[in-house]
Amino acid sequence: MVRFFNVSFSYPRSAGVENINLYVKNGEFVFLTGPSGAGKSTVLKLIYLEEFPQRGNILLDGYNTQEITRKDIPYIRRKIGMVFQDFRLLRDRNVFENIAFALRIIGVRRSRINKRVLEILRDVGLSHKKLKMPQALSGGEQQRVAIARALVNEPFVILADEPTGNLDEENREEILALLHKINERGTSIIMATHNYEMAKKTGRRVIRIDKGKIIS
Amino acid sequence: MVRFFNVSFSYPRSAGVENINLYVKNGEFVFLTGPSGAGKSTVLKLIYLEEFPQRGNILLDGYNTQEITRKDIPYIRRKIGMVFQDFRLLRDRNVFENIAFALRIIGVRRSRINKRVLEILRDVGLSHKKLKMPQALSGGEQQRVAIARALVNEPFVILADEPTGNLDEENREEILALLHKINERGTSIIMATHNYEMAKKTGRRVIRIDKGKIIS
Amino acid sequence: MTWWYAVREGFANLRRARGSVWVSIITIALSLWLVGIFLIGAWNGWQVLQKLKDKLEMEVFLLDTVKVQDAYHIRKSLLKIPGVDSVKFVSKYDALQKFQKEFGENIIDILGENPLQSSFRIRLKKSFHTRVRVQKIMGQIKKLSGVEDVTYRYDLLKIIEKYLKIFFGIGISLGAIIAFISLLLISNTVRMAIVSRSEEIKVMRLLGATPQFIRRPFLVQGFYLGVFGGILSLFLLLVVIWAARHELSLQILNAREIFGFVMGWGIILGVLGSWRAIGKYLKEEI
Amino acid sequence: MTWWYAVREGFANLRRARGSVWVSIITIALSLWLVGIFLIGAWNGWQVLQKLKDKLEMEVFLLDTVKVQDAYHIRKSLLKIPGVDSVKFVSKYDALQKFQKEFGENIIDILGENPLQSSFRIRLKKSFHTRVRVQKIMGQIKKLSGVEDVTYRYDLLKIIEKYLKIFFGIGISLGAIIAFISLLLISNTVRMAIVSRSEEIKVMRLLGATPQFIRRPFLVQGFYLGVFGGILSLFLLLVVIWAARHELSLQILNAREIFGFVMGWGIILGVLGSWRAIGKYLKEEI
Ligand SMILES: Nc1ncnc2c1ncn2[C@@H]1O[C@H](COP(=O)(O)OP(=O)(O)OP(=O)(O)O)[C@@H](O)[C@H]1O
Ligand SMILES: Nc1ncnc2c1ncn2[C@@H]1O[C@H](COP(=O)(O)OP(=O)(O)OP(=O)(O)O)[C@@H](O)[C@H]1O
Ligand SMILES: [Mg+2]
Ligand SMILES: [Mg+2]
Repeated sequence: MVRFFNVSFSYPRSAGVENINLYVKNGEFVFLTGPSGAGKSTVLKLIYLEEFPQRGNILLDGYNTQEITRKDIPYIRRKIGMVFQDFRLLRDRNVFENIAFALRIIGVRRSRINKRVLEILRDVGLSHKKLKMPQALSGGEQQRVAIARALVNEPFVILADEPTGNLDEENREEILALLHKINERGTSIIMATHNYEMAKKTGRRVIRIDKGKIIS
Repeated sequence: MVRFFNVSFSYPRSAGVENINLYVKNGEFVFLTGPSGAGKSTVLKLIYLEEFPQRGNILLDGYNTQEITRKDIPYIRRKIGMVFQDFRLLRDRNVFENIAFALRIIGVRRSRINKRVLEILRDVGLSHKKLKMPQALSGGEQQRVAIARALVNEPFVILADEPTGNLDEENREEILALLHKINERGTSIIMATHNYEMAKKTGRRVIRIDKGKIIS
Repeated sequence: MTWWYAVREGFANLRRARGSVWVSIITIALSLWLVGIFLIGAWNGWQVLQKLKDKLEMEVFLLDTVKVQDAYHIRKSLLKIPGVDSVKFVSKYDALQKFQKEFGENIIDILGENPLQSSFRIRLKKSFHTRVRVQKIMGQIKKLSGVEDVTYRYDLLKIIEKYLKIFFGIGISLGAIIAFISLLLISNTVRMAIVSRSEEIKVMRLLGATPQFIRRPFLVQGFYLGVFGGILSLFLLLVVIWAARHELSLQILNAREIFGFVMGWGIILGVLGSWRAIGKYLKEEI
Repeated sequence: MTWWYAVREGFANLRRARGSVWVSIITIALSLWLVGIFLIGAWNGWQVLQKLKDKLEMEVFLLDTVKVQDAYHIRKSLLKIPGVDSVKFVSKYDALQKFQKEFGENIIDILGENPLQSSFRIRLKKSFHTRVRVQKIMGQIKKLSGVEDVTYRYDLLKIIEKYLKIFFGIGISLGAIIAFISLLLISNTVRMAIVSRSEEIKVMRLLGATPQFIRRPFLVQGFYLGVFGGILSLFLLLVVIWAARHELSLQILNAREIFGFVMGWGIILGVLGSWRAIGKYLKEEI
């Protein structure tokens, strides 16, 4: 469960978001749409604790941003899967290791890591690229690695920031299908996209944001 | 004018492109479409001399890849405007400086640089962000900076790799309009995109590529 | 289990950085080399000065009336005095021989008799070469019957003590400077190795890695850098020692302890440097 | 025009790197400091040994038959010999006084007469303290009438020459080592400062910047690092010199030339280090 209460946040000398109220129930799939610079990524950053609300507070699966200490942050993040808009893959290890890394940090056993990573690589259609370095992948392939990394440790919510921006029709449908499948297993999904049409078509809840405010 | 003669190129232990024949006349606007990993970026890299053909050769506005020496490369690149799929902005200088940089390296006078950069920033709608660092921009804003940098020194051809992937409908239309405007002034444009529909709609020539081969 | 991960990962870090790892190891090795050269130099200088001190003898001149029998007793008494290490008898005749050899003149020809006295030459134990202790021993000796006079080359002791003081002063200052230089160089090197990975550290934190988890591989990496830098510096030190012995024909002594110390210093600085460097990134907001 | 751009850009690079610039400057300063300490130490040691040499005197003993008048002539002849710097007359009587002061015995009481001779003490010019030249001068002096004997403390000269040789050997080796260390440290530091910008260099090349254009700001940056590191090291050197004078009360001489050399070395290494480091990225494919 993710819940925003009157949350405001602004970057130093720059826009941000204002007075956001939002409630995403467990198991829900919502889209966050809006034009470039609207504040979609900022909302996701707030959930991901990359930034903290300057006013208001956020409830995250039992945690409240006003009570969270620095020590809690890693543990909360592990329960959230994030697909970054700029991917943020580690440039110095291959695709397999990039995905495995999300499991290593939470202390999963080696044999289990192997099995799980190969599984997820198959799901995003990149089994044949598992030993490549991220720089040796096309833009769309990198995006799929980023998605795989977010999915791999079965978080309670997945935040996806423009996860299909670099993907062709076919791949986009596949990724969306994968997200739907994961959602059906009970994981909430919050997906930021500038593509209102696509979001609308799925029939899920669509939250529209513009200039840092929720408009519908 | 950009012309490919039976060009083949493959990455070490990885796909690439095979037997590409392509002719983009001066002043033409063509789309390069195809699924993720098809080889769109690779074709652009070959034009941009980031990679060299292993077989065949490429003609670039009078230069032939078989005769180009290391020394020529910078001068050829200056005549080509490239919008990279991953933007490649310099993280340690602000938006204005990032764009101005493309002019500084070719020795444009300071007063002229100022005027030109402000002009182009207005064109892409980022005048108010000129003093921000790239990291402080939203994904779509970064993309527009990358486009501005490619346009700023009026190249004879612009290569745009997925330049609207992170942009909302409205911004996308604006950028496309800008590219059309530039094209009308005589600059060729080669734009890689996974969005076949969008390309088709414009009525321009669309080249489809899949698994490293041109299929139509 | 998690430490095992850190050990593998620390090593992988080295492989990933490649070129710059060599730069780091060489920098560390050179810093440690400097420390080592200093230590060996200081230690050898110290030994030389100590040896000079040991050579200072106390001379006990006997009355002409003392018989060989008495001399034997005096010798026994001398050996009982605390601080006396060895006692050597030099007879009137020995003294004359020595004099003639040194000055080339026959005093008996001039004076008609041997004006020199029999004496004991006393070597003191190492720690007794200080003015106070020497004074005390001389007092005790003077009280013995049959002893006419006791001499000790105070002037030389003073000179040696002065040099020891200067040596100590220079040694400690230079040592502090070199330790400081090596400290800064090594921790800076490790820091630079980490600066280039700040992007990665940020990603790790975003993925929910705990600070300890992020830190550990870097500590291990610092440890490796210290070890490899240390080993390389030992090599370089051996080369220097060899050259000093063969090219300058100096009698250089090398001590295992110095080697151990150099290695230890490298490892400590490598690990602490990593700790300090990584701390900066872990404290940042996010 | 384009150089002006490089100068501004080189400075901007420093501002952009912030933290790591301090690390670089400090590393460079410490390396140069080491070079400076060595040079000052070596120079002072050299001076001390030279001064010792200058103090070695040649003694010319005169026959008892020589009158004051003749001594005056001998003095004049001595001064004409090449290599002789100054000549001082020590009469029979002076010599006796000195002897008594030194040995505390009155020889006249013993011998009934003054057995000592009048002499000249000769100081040689700096460059004449070598065995061959001393020998030659002695030969010339011996030929003068009225001269009974000429002595010179060969043994001391030998010792000093031995020490000079050792000093030279150690000095040159240590100097080479330190120069080498500073070379590696400084060029490594500059290299690390550039490694962290490899991404940026790649982007510049992709935008069509020529190698020279990319290189220049880095050369300027290396120059700045050398200058700032050099200035800081001069400060540190002044501190060391001050401390040596006041704390150890050593008579340390400092030479402007050494300061100039240290600065120059820093700047050269900074610029060359940049050149070398940047070259690697410019040669890469793309
Ligand atoms: N780190 C930052 N520092 C300062 N300003 C920032 C920072 N990140 C974003 N901004 C600004 O905040 C506003 C909202 O940014 P955000 O990234 O949330 O937009 P977005 O909706 O994700 O847009 P896009 O679709 O282009 O990614 C933008 O105007 C942006 O310039
Ligand atoms: N530097 C590289 N080294 C090795 N393989 C590479 C490299 N760059 C791309 N590839 C591989 O070459 C193929 C074509 O890549 P390319 O980037 O041209 O695809 P693309 O059509 O641009 O795809 P996308 O729409 O996802 O960006 C892909 O399979 C990719 O993994
Ligand atoms: Mg965004
Ligand atoms: Mg691509």
